[in-house]
Parts: sequence; structure tokens; C-alpha cells
Amino acid sequence: MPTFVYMTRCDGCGHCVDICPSDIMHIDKTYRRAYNIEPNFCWECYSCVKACPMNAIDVRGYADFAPLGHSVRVLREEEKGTISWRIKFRDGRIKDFVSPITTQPWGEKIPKLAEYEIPDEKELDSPLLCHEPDGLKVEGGLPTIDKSKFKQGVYY
Amino acid sequence: MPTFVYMTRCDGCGHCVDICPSDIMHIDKTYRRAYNIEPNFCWECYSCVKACPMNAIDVRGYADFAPLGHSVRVLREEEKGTISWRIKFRDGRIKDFVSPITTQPWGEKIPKLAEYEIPDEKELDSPLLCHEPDGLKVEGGLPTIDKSKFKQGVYY
Amino acid sequence: MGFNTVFEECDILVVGGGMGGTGAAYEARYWGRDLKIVVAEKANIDRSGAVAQGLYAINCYMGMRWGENQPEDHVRYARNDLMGMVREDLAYDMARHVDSAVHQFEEWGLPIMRDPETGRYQREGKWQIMIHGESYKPIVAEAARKSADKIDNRIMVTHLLMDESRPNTVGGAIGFNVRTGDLHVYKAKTVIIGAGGASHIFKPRSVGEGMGRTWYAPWSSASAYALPIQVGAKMTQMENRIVLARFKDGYGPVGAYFLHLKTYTQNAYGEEYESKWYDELKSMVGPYIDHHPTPTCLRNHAFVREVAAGRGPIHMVTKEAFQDPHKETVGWENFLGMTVGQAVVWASQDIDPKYVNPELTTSEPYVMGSHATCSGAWASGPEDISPDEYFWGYNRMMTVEGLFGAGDALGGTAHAFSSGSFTEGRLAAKAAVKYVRDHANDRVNVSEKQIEELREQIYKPLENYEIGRNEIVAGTVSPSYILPIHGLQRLEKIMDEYAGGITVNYMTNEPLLKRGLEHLRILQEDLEHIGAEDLHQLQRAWELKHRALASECVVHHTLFRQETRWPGYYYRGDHPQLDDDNWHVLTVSRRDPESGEWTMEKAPVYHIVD
Amino acid sequence: MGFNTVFEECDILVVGGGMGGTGAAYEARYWGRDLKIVVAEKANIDRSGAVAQGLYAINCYMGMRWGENQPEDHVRYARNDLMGMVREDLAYDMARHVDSAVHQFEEWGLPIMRDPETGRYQREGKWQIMIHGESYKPIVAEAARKSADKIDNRIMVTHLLMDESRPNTVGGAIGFNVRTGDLHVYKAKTVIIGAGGASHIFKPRSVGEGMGRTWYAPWSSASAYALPIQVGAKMTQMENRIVLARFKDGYGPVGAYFLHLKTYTQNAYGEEYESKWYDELKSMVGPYIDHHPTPTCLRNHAFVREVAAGRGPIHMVTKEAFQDPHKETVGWENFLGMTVGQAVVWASQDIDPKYVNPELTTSEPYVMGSHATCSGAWASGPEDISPDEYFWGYNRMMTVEGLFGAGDALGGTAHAFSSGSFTEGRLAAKAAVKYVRDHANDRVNVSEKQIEELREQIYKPLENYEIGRNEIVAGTVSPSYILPIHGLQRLEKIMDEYAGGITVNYMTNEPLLKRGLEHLRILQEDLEHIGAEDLHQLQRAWELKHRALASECVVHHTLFRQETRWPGYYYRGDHPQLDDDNWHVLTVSRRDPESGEWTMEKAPVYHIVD
Ligand SMILES: Cc1cc2c(cc1C)N(S(=O)(=O)O)[C@@H]1C(=O)NC(=O)N=C1N2C[C@H](O)[C@H](O)[C@H](O)COP(=O)(O)OP(=O)(O)OC[C@H]1O[C@@H](n2cnc3c(N)ncnc32)[C@H](O)[C@@H]1O
Ligand SMILES: Cc1cc2c(cc1C)N(S(=O)(=O)O)[C@@H]1C(=O)NC(=O)N=C1N2C[C@H](O)[C@H](O)[C@H](O)COP(=O)(O)OP(=O)(O)OC[C@H]1O[C@@H](n2cnc3c(N)ncnc32)[C@H](O)[C@@H]1O
Ligand SMILES: Nc1ncnc2c1ncn2[C@@H]1O[C@H](COP(=O)(O)O)[C@@H](O)[C@H]1O
Ligand SMILES: Nc1ncnc2c1ncn2[C@@H]1O[C@H](COP(=O)(O)O)[C@@H](O)[C@H]1O
Ligand SMILES: Nc1ncnc2c1ncn2[C@@H]1O[C@H](COP(=O)(O)O)[C@@H](O)[C@H]1O
Ligand code: SF4
Ligand code: SF4
Ligand code: SF4
Ligand code: SF4
Ligand code: NA
Repeated sequence: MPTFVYMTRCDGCGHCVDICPSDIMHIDKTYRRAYNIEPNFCWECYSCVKACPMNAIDVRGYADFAPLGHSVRVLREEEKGTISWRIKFRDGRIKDFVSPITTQPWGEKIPKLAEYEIPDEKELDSPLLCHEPDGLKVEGGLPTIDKSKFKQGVYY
Repeated sequence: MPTFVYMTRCDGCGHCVDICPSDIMHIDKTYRRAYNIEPNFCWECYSCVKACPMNAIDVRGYADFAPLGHSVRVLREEEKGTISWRIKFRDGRIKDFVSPITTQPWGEKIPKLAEYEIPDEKELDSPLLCHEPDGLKVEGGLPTIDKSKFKQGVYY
Repeated sequence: MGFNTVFEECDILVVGGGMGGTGAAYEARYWGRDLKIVVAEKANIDRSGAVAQGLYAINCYMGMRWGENQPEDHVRYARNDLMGMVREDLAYDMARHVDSAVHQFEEWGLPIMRDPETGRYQREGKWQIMIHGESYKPIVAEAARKSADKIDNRIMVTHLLMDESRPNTVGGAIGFNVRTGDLHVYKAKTVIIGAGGASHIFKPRSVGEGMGRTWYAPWSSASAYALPIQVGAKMTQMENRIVLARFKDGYGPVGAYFLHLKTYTQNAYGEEYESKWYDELKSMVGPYIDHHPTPTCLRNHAFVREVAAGRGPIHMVTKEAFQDPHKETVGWENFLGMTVGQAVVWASQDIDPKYVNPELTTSEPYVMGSHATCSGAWASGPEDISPDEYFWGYNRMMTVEGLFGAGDALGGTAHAFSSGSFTEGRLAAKAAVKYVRDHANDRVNVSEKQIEELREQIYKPLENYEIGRNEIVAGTVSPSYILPIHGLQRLEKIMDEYAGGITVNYMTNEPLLKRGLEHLRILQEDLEHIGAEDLHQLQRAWELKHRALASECVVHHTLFRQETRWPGYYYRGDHPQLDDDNWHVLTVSRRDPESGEWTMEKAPVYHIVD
Repeated sequence: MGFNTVFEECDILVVGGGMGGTGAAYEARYWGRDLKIVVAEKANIDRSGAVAQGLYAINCYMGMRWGENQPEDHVRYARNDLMGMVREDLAYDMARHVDSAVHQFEEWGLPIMRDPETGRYQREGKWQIMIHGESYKPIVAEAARKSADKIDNRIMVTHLLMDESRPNTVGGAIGFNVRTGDLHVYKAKTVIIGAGGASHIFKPRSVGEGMGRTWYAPWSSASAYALPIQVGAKMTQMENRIVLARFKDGYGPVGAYFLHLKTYTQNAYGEEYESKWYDELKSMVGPYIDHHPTPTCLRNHAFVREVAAGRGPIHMVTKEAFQDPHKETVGWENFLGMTVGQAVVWASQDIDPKYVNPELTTSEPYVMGSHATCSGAWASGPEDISPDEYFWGYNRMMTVEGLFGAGDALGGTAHAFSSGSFTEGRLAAKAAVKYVRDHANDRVNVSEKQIEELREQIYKPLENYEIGRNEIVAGTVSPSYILPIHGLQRLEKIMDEYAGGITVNYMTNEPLLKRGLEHLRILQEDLEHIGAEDLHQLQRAWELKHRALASECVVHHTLFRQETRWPGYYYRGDHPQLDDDNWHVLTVSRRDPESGEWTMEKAPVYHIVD
């Protein structure tokens, strides 16, 4: 399902252009609206669909194997923290799904490490990563292994 | 080797458009010169190349498997009744070939049957075709076979 | 769409001016001196069809004048090569006439090589003679042009018309002019189909820009099958698709190399490999593996298996033969005269067969009826030599009255090649003239309604595009239409994966075929929504529709025949053996034009010589 | 081409802000509080890389907190699955840290499912935990954005820079901005490559509009391999391409189905088929077939052979599991959260897995280093647990000084997946900080000349096009350039046919590989003539060049390893057996940057646990 853009809905804002990992959503010079310049490099990742404020982008399954007449629509609501899908089969059957996309308000829970206490320079020589060993939630600290027991050749 | 057209040579005469069995040589609206609109339906049959009075058309082997740097050029001379080929390998080696294309002057030896004597209506019931049996150049006339000996099932 | 409608009435309409069609036009004029004879050709007959770029051999010539072969020998050869399955009456009939066609070609100017010692035509092999055939097609085109009342080039015929006064009787054909867009309506008493075979039914080995470089021409678009199928004509042996050993990438034919240059194949390690697969083949096909020459499909089998076993690529050993400058010239000219693309591949890859043994591959399957295969329409044989049940009044007439065929269009006639196809065109034309005489008082009755309905269908892809295009900003993706290339790639993928293409090493079985049929049915529905941007794409749209219908037929046939008759062409994984007890028969299908339902039947093979 | 040059000096440059790159940016800031940390990303890190559309599982989580698995268990699992061939030191190291990364993700908001009874993370299988991962990538991107000094989106990095004062030492990287065209020159003390794996090395199963619907993302373009190879870094296990069983056409992953939903496979006739191939596998790989779980490649082998035997297609039996509404929801959401395309295939083909068992296929091979495969750069392990010869100063540093890698970029670390790749990024970043500290007095020396030479190379495709385009009237065929799509299709065809792709059922051998190398060499020459119409195509041109170089590496490795180590991934027809006597080793390659010559060596596999 490479993407396509409905002429009457797109206002040329460029969000899709900004997000597409494949760099294939471009603004048409004449219409000043977006379209998929290279459908054969579309992954159907829906990044652009989710990002479009006008719901102007839809997908129709790759012609190589997907018959016409289906649709898979999505509504990603950041504030609600949910994503809703509506699957319409070619024969008209419908399935709806809703899932969480995050359990936290956006932008708050991820630390700005620059504001953390500066770690001891000597810790650079330890194998521990930041927030470790606590972050491992194990007692006994970071596991390690005895080098002298290593062997070459088959192991079984 | 789909075809391409050198901008400076083509004068837009349309011979290539007229002959291409795949209907893919078209005249560009802006430049009023010919180009291959659908290289993936080109058979490299060279019909257009042979027909171009300006030698404006050349071919470069299909990119799927033909590296750049080769060429296969042709000169078809109706009056002389010959066709000449020059093959240039990628590494520069060259091979030339010349063959006859006809043993007769064009347009003369093929009969206009409308001017022949009208065949006997009864001959329609015979299995003979026009110019037969003479055209077969055999004695004994058209071969036939005894229906009663036909059999079904395996033959070996 | 403000296109005009152009009406034409004629006695004999030839659809497709290829080898069969030009032969038909010529012969029709001879017998039907006063008849109106028209050729409707989608391209330009000077360079249309499989022979557009020429041929380097005429593969079917008896040489009766020199006592070289008799028609009986041809029958034995063709049936052996096709594992017993040909229409021997049709084969014999073609063979007994083919020499006179070839003699004409020579008179007309076609340079046929001569053996300097014997003075006879230069043989490439037992059946083939060598020619400088670059202008083969312009030569036969001239014959047709001088014979027909009219050659309508650039008419893509999309449907046959049916006579509304008489049951099951053809009434002409309809199509559009690819340049002007005008609708062309031919009301004709007889129609001779010479529209060639089918490439691009199965996915080819190159899929990019090079997808057009198939062995059979990319414009061989299955119209010869779709047109009769649409009106309910019976088809035969449509499962018998052909796979050919070919030079890699360029699909250059191997005949001249094997037969004339005496080059031979070996595996990647320089080993002969065919004998390795003898036992396996013996267990699959029994005595057929011992027949001579080894049937084409069985040679393929050894090739395919050797490669699958990891000892590919297979090379053609050219280095020895090419030391002889004459043979080297033949080797190159063979391609320059018939498959220029192979010379281009070699030039581009610095392959000089004098110093390098080039690679071979096995091709994707093609559907055609004039090489080592015989798919096509079920037709009447000639009165004097056909079993009674194979004769219904007119030689080469299909099961629809007044509808004839020649060349790839006709089933059961393997190994006819260019000369045999031309010959069949002649045979069909003579019978068509007779048909016209016999029905002198009948008038063709095709209603406005019939034409209007077809007109709407024909232009629908343009309309689909025009409407759908407004919905989207730009680009090739629309929710309401697919483009012809999209549909073609879908078709090729379905056939490849479900019906035994290259990706699955020619393997299929009942579950795959049934699933393939479902996919094809849905594809047909989608083809109602095909969008054509312009007249060129409208041609592509109809070519695709023809291919899709022919493909459906191929799958039904493949499903019906519960055996593996031609290992190396395809394999029924669920019936891996040849089964003479149940399947020493021809398969015959019919699609009901109203319901679209298919019925399959067996028809006996008559062996007319020992 | 009036593009500007933008200079940037930094301590740590992260190339690619995917799972590895975001982990690296985060960790680098923690340790390198005062360092300049920059991420150069070709797309937009919010939705870039393999995780752009999300994931439905984290496939690597030990669960040490609940005593579920220990790092030793992971080593045993990964090496068993890879038929013995992993860098166990790297694997152990990743495994002992990975849990802390996952715990962070949860804190950051990633919805990880919980087993309602145990309160633990919901297991999909022994190693996998289930998530609602649609926003997995935006979440880790935020972590990177908050950590780095700068995220440069839309920078296609084309080359690494080398320090001219010290031998074999990285000096930064260079690339262009896909929007502005500006040249971006990063002079950096250390570079961490997190540029992901490679799709479109081999021809995919769909070749039209759907060619982009591969399992791994079409933008996974092998930069992670090409960048180090270009500067002479050593690579390992590049022959170990991965083939995966996937749902047909959409390439939807099967893990959740097998492990959580407990669906299972059967052939076209409803038969279990894996056991049929036990004896054959036993004869090929000996004891490995008896290990548990059955290695991924060996499961593939049974699949591939069963299909080749004519009993395909293989179906996933979903009808039973999908009767449970919870499982049905998981089945669908699995794809909506990770491979929407599979849901689209099913919707379009009316496949409701509750009523129809969908088809599976085996994919074309991918080159990557974080799934059941471990291709990538040869890197130092961590000091405390690496054999001495596998430690050269800094964890995850390649054989070029100052050059680090993570995730798909690094060789030997199979089964790291998203979480392990992120973890590797962290490990590399901490080591990079240490490297910067240790080299505090060194200054990066990259000359104008080095930059100028690269600038010319980088923009050459635009110039090729501009010049060549004037020569021809219109269209895509030029005698002087090929377009990126042309070159890509050539590459995919070469790899498919010569290096064991789908068309040859994963079969190759020495003659094929050697011929493949010749084709690749010539392709590289042609890529000097690639034409880019605009900046977007300039990106495609460089992606292709990266893929082509990585492919060369893959073929050299495949040629070097004279055994069939992973039947089901590929077969050496000339060495059909696994050979522990000679090949229980890792393969290591190096391409000399001056001559372009490759050298291959064997490196011992150290087994660090029983
Ligand atoms: C492509 C090709 C073909 C051959 C070979 C090599 C190659 C590379 N080889 S070797 O491999 O063995 O080497 C042969 C060889 O050397 N010697 C030989 O005698 N024959 C060979 N063939 C086979 C013959 O060519 C073949 O048997 C005949 O041409 C078949 O004749 P016919 O059945 O008439 O098909 P056609 O392709 O010639 O003509 C079809 C015409 O129909 C037109 N057409 C099609 N659809 C139409 C439509 N809808 N409306 C209007 N017109 C519509 C076409 O344009 C065309 O004019
Ligand atoms: C595509 C995909 C992937 C997975 C799965 C299903 C599917 C459909 N499955 S399941 O199948 O098992 O179901 C997994 C799963 O469920 N669970 C899991 O943990 N991992 C799975 N993966 C694997 C992981 O995703 C994978 O292991 C990691 O993402 C690897 O991380 P990393 O090595 O960092 O690669 P990346 O793709 O995330 O990031 C690469 C980045 O580099 C950028 N880039 C690339 N080249 C660049 C250049 N030249 N210049 C600048 N930037 C440049 C990219 O844009 C990207 O940001
Ligand atoms: N339940 C739902 N599931 C998925 N997408 C939805 C749902 N409801 C609305 N949408 C989205 O909301 C937008 C407007 O929908 P429509 O009016 O159908 O085009 C589209 O992007 C839809 O995909
Ligand atoms: N190895 C072979 N043995 C016998 N006949 C062959 C062989 N190869 C090709 N032919 C015949 O040569 C002609 C041209 O074949 P081709 O070039 O393969 O289309 C056909 O009549 C083939 O049947
Ligand atoms: N049949 C299976 N048996 C064991 N593990 C599997 C199986 N299928 C997939 N997996 C694992 O599940 C995870 C996701 O697999 P996949 O969805 O195939 O990428 C990976 O860790 C696989 O190794
Ligand atoms: S995001 Fe939507 S509205 Fe904005 S340019 Fe793209 S398609 Fe148009
Ligand atoms: S679906 Fe993904 S790849 Fe396709 S256009 Fe949208 S963002 Fe780009
Ligand atoms: S035949 Fe030659 S000169 Fe005439 S339009 Fe074609 S390319 Fe141009
Ligand atoms: S080579 Fe043949 S198919 Fe190609 S453009 Fe010329 S005439 Fe058409
Ligand atoms: Na890795």
C-alpha cells in the first residue's frame, strides 16, 4: 500500500515530507500539495499518514499483490496516548483496534542527562552503564564471567 | 538495450514512431523529437534504429545486466540489399558483420495475385494451395495418408 | 472521449498480420479474387509480431524435393518432442504444404543459404534451414499488402463480434486505432486469428528496464487466445507452456549453436550432465526418455535439476567451434539477424564466445503454439486426413462458425515455426474462402447494441483514469484504479508463484493452482478498474486483459491434467509421474461467455503414423 | 552545483539515529557531560530506521530481576541458533546490560505488557516480551534529542574521514543534506556507526510497486557496512545473511504467532513437514539438528525443501488460535504495531486468519547483525570478559582507531534486536567517551584536499546526469549514465542469481560466486557513471553505492567459507556439508582502501560458556 494524497484534503503543510523515512513524500510544484514520488520505495510505515493533520494521506495496497477495495485507516492521538485502527476488507468486513502508544505524558519522563550529577571520571573504567547497577534491578550487580575457562573449537 | 535518441540528430520525422512494434517511440511535445516512452517494453528489435534516416537512434543494453560502454550499430541499405553491423565491446574490441537482406529488388518479385488467372471454383475443394502442386517441387503431388490406419492410445 | 466510429464490411478479416496473417491474406486473395479482404494489425505489419527483427533459420522445412523428410517424419518428430501430445492431422497437413511456402519466400527474395557442395538449402539441423532473414517480415508483409484490400495498421483488436442471427457464429471484430483512438468495427463473414503467442504471462528473469528482453516478443500479448475464449471457442493443450534453454540475459536461441555449430553444454565444472538425470527421468516418464531426439522438455529437466543441485551455471561450449572463422560469423550473425539483444549482452559484458563459454539459463514459460509446444484453439482438421471427430467442415476452423486461426493461435500444431505458421495461414484462408462461398447468402447481423456495449468496455480504462486522476494530487498510486504495468506485474507474480514459474523452479500442484485461480478471478475484477492515461496505455490495458484471460485458461488446463507430462516445462508436485493410462489425451476447455464458467474435457490423440 | 559547505567539529559523531544511535547519544551524554555530541541522520530520527513503524515485541530481554534468564543462557541460545558462530564475548556483554535499557524504556513511557498473574513482563517466548510499541522510535528519539548537542536530520553520510596525522584513525564523516544539498563535514574524534542493516541486496519477491515492502526496511541501505569497509575496517560473518519465514507478500514476522499464539505450520495438505527433513539435515549438519530450539536456518531448510518438493504452500494454522478473541486481537495488533503492510495484504485479499490459514514464504536474504544473524564489523570486546585477542582497548571499537559501532553495524552479536542494539549503542558510547578522554590532546587533522576529493565524488552523480541529460531527447535511457533504480536492479539480480537468492533457492557455489564478483566489479565501475536527477536521487545513488560495496563483501565471505554452515540461509553446492573440522571459525575480511583488494582470514570462535 504505497501512499497517495487526496487532492481536496492536503494543504501542503509538509509534515509528511518532514517525517517520511524514505524521503518520498514531496510537494508537487504545480499543485503545492504532497504526493508519493517513489511508491516502490514506500514501506507502508504509515509515518506520514499518522503525521498528516488533514487526514489527507491514505494507502492502497501494493498493486503487485493487493486487490483494490480495502482500506486500513489510522488515528494516532498523542494526548490520549492511543492509536486507533480501522481495517476494511475488500468484501466490506470491518475490524477496529485501539492500543496505547505511551504510558506517560510526552516529553516529561525522559531525563535530560546534562542536568544529572557528573559521574566520577574513574567510573569510565568500570563496565557499568549509566543508571547501573540499579537499573538492572538485580542483586549482586553486573554479571561477569571467568575468562580462563574460554575454549576454542566446537562447544557441544 | 532500450533505445534512446540523440537530441542533436533527430529531426522529428516520425519514421520510428511509425514502425515500432511496441508503440513506444513517441514524439516529445516540447522538443518535437522522438524518445522511448517505455523502455521496459522495448525488445531491442532495432526496427526503429534501422528506419531512422538521421541515425539518431541508438541503444544501450538494458541496465539490468548490460554494463555501459558497449555499442551495436547497424546500417541497413535497402538498395544494396545488405545490412552491416558494428559491435563494440565494453573493452573496445570491435567486430563487423555484413549480410544480405534480400536477393531481389524490392517490390518486384512478389506477385499481385489479383492479376493472376482466376482459379477454378472447384479447386476450392481440393487440398492444394495456390501455386501447388508445382510449388512443392515434388513428383507425385501433394502427399496424403490413409485415415483408416489411425489409432488412439500410445504410439510407441 | 470524442472518438469516431469507423465501419468496415468484409468477407475475410485477418486479425494480426504476422507470419500466419500475412500467409492468410496472400492465400485468401488467390482463391477469393472478388472478396473483400482486410488485415487489422495492432502495429505495422512491416515489423510486427515475433519476426519483427528477423530470423536466422526457418525451422520447419521438409525438403521433400530432395527426399530429405516427409510429412510423416515431421509428425513423428513433433509428437515425440511433445511427449505424444499433438494433433497429428494438423501437423501432417502443415508439413505437406510447408515446402511450397518456403520456395515462395526464396523467389520473393529471402536469402536462403545453400550448401555449396550439394546445392541444397543449407541445413542447420534435420528440420531447420539457414537464412539471412533480417527482412523476412518486410518480405511477407509486402505479399500481404499486395493481396489485401486494406491493411489497417495500429488497430488493437479487443473483441470478436458475434452474428446475432445465427448461433455460435462470428460476425467480425472490433478494436481501436492506437493513434487516433477511433473505434474500428469490422463486420466480417469470417475472421482468421493470426495474433501470435504470449510472453509476459509468467514473470521474466529480468524485472527492471530489461523486462522487455524476453525470448518471445513483449508484444506477443495473448490476443490470439483471449479473442476466441471471449466468444466461447474451445482451446486445447493450454497447460503445455514452453520453457526454453537460452543464452543468459539476452534469451538468445540455442538451435543454431547446437545443431549447426555443434557446440554443447556442460556444467560449471566442465562435466556432461544430461546422463546423470537419465534414471530419474526414466522413473518419471518411462520409455519417452529413450526416444530420439530427446524431447526438449526432458533436456530442460536435466538442466534445471543440475542447476538446482548446485552445479550451475550451465555453459555453452563455444570456444572450440568459434576457432573456425566461418562458424564464428554464423554464431554472431545468428543473433544479429534474430535477437540483437544477445549480441548487445555479449558486447556489454565483454563476452567473446571465442574465448569465453557463455552461460545459459532456462526461460520463464511462454504460451504459444508453434515451437516445441502447441497451446491454442481447438480447430477442425482437413477433410482428407482428419479423424471424423476432428473435422467439422472447414480446415483450421475453430469451434465457432466462421472463426479460423493460424500459427500460435491454433492448438495441437507444434514445431510449425515461421514457415508452418505462414502455411497454416494459407490453409485457413483457403477454407475461409470456401466458407464465404458456402454462406454466400448469409448477411452478417451485428446490432448497434452489441457494438455500443463493447465500445463502452473498450474505452472504460480511459474513463477510469480521467475520473480517478482528479482525486489524487499526483503520482501513480490511486485508490480507484491500477495502471496496466501494475496489473501486469500482479499477473506475472501470480502465474510465477502459483502456476509454475521460474521462482518456484516450475513446480505447482492442485492447492497452488486453485489459489492461483482465486487470485486471477480477483485480478479480473480489478481489471475493470484499470486506468489508461492515453491511447498507448489503452493498448497496454487491453493487452493485459487478454493476457489475464489466457492465463486463467492456462491454469484451468494445468489443474485438469493430473500428471507431469512434460518435466522441464512444469511439474505437478502432486502428480509427479507421466501417466499414459489416464492422460494420453488432449485437454480441451471452454469458457462459457455468459457465466465465465470453464468446462474441461479430454479428447483422444489420434496417431496417424506409426 | 552551488552548495555550501557546513563544518562541524565534535567529540563524538553518531552516524544514524536508529536504535543503536539513540542509545549511543544518550549514554555519551551521561559520561561525556562536556563533550560535543552530534547525531547525523539521513531521515528524521523520530521515525527512522528499522523501527520507524514500531515494534510489537522486544525480542531481547533477560528478565534477570525475575531469574528468568542469565547472560550465559543468551550466549547459549544465540550461538546455538547461529550454528555455533557468534562472538560470545560481545553477546554476553550485551546480554548483561540489556535489561537496564528495557527498564528505562518502560520508565520513559513505552507500554510493556504485563502478565496479569505474575505481574512480570508478558513473555511472548523465552526471550521476547510484548509491547505496544507504535511509539517505540519517537520515545528513544526523544532521549537522543535531549542528550545530543545537535541532531542533524536529513544528512546522508557518504564517507568517513580519516585523520591524516595518525595511521588508521578516524577523523569524522562527510555527507550531504538531502533537502539543501549542502555538504556537511564533521570533524570528529570518534565516530559511532549506528546506520542499520541492509535490505535490497538481494532481489525481493515483489518487483513492481511492491518492491519496497520487504521485511527489513527499504531504507536499510548498508551504510553501516560500506562506511567502515571504505576506510579498511575489518568485517566478520558477512556471509551469514538471513532468510526468514514470513507471511506471504506482507513479510509479516512470525515470532508472536509461533511463540505467543501457538500457531503452527503445515504443508498444503495439512501435514506436519519438519520431521520429514530430519534425516537429510542430520546428514548435512550432524548434531546441530538435535539442539534446542531448532536453529532458525534449519527450520527454513525444511520449509524450502518441502515447497521445492511440490507440497507448498506452507500455511500458518491460525484458525484455531484466532477463535480466542484475545489472541485474535494480538494477532492483528502485532502487525498494526510493526508491519502494517501485512494487515493491508489481508484486508485486500479478504484473508481473515480466523477463517483462513494464511500462506507463508521464505524471504530473500538480508544482511544485518541483530536478528538470527550476525554480519557486521569486527570489533573489540569489553576488557573484563573478552579473550585477549578480541580486546584492543575499547569496547565495540572496530579495527580503525576511534571508530565504533552498534546494532546491525557490529558483527558477531546475533539476537540483540532492538533492545540489544540500543544497549550496544550505549556500550560503544561509553567506550568512545573514554577514548576521547585518553586522546584529549590529539587534534583531528583532516585536510582540505581530503574534503575536496570527497566533495567531488559525492556530487558526481548530479553532474553525470546534468551532462548526460542534454545528450538525449527525453526518457530514462542514456548512453552515459544509469539511474539509481537501474543500478539497484542490476545489483539485486547479480546477488540473486550468483550469490544465493530466491530465484535459485538459495544455492550458490564457487564458480557462481567468482562470476558474481566480476559482475560486481563492473557494476562498481558503472556506478561511477550513475546519474542523479535531484537530491533525492543523489541519496538513492549513495545508498546504492553502499549496498554494492557491502554486497562485494558478502560475496567474498561466502566464497571464503567452504562449507554449508547454515542450510536454509544459503547452500554452497560445492560444499554441501557443515564442516566443523575446518570451519568452526569466524570469517574476517578487510578491503584495502588503496587497491580495493580483499584479504580473508579465519578467527577462532571462543566459547565462553559450556
Ligand atoms: C521471437 C522468436 C521467434 C522464433 C524464433 C526466435 C525468436 C527470437 N526462432 S528460434 O527460437 O527457434 O530460434 C525461430 C526460428 O529460428 N525459425 C522459425 O521458423 N521460427 C522461429 N520463431 C517462431 C516464429 O517466429 C513463430 O512461430 C511465428 O512468428 C508465429 O507466427 P504467428 O502465429 O503468425 O505470430 P506472429 O507473432 O508472427 O504474428 C502475430 C501478429 O498479430 C498481431 N497482433 C497481436 N495481437 C493483436 C491484436 N489484438 N490486434 C491486432 N493485431 C494483433 C501482432 O502485432 C503480429 O503482427
Ligand atoms: C524491520 C523490523 C525489525 C525488527 C522486527 C520486525 C521488523 C519488521 N522484529 S521481528 O522481525 O523479530 O518481529 C523485531 C522485534 O519484534 N523486536 C525487536 O526487538 N527487534 C526486531 N526487529 C529488529 C530491530 O528493529 C533491529 O534489530 C534494530 O532496529 C537495529 O538497530 P540499528 O542497528 O540501530 O538500526 P536501525 O535501523 O534501527 O537504525 C539505523 C539508522 O541509521 C540511519 N542511517 C542509515 N544510513 C545512514 C547514512 N548513510 N547516513 C545517516 N544515517 C543513516 C537510518 O535512517 C536509521 O535511523
Ligand atoms: N476508529 C478509527 N480507526 C482508525 N482511524 C480512524 C478511526 N476513526 C477515524 N479515523 C481516522 O480519522 C481520519 C478521518 O477519517 P475519514 O473521515 O474516514 O477519512 C482518517 O485518518 C481515519 O483513518
Ligand atoms: N539440443 C537440440 N537437439 C535437437 N534439436 C534442437 C536442440 N536445440 C534446439 N533444437 C531445435 O532447433 C530449433 C531451434 O531451436 P531454438 O533455437 O532452441 O529455438 C528448434 O527446432 C529446436 O527444436
Ligand atoms: N518457531 C520458532 N521457534 C522459536 N523461536 C522463534 C520461532 N519463530 C520465531 N522465533 C523467535 O521469535 C522472535 C521473533 O521472530 P520473527 O518474528 O520471526 O522475527 C525471534 O527471537 C525469533 O528467533
Ligand atoms: S502532511 Fe498532509 S496536509 Fe501536510 S503536506 Fe502532507 S499530505 Fe498535505
Ligand atoms: S508510508 Fe512511510 S515510507 Fe510510505 S510515504 Fe509514508 S512515511 Fe514514507
Ligand atoms: S526516425 Fe529518427 S529522425 Fe525521425 S523522429 Fe525517429 S529518431 Fe527522429
Ligand atoms: S528497438 Fe524495437 S521495440 Fe525498441 S523502440 Fe525500437 S522499434 Fe521499438
Ligand atoms: Na550486531
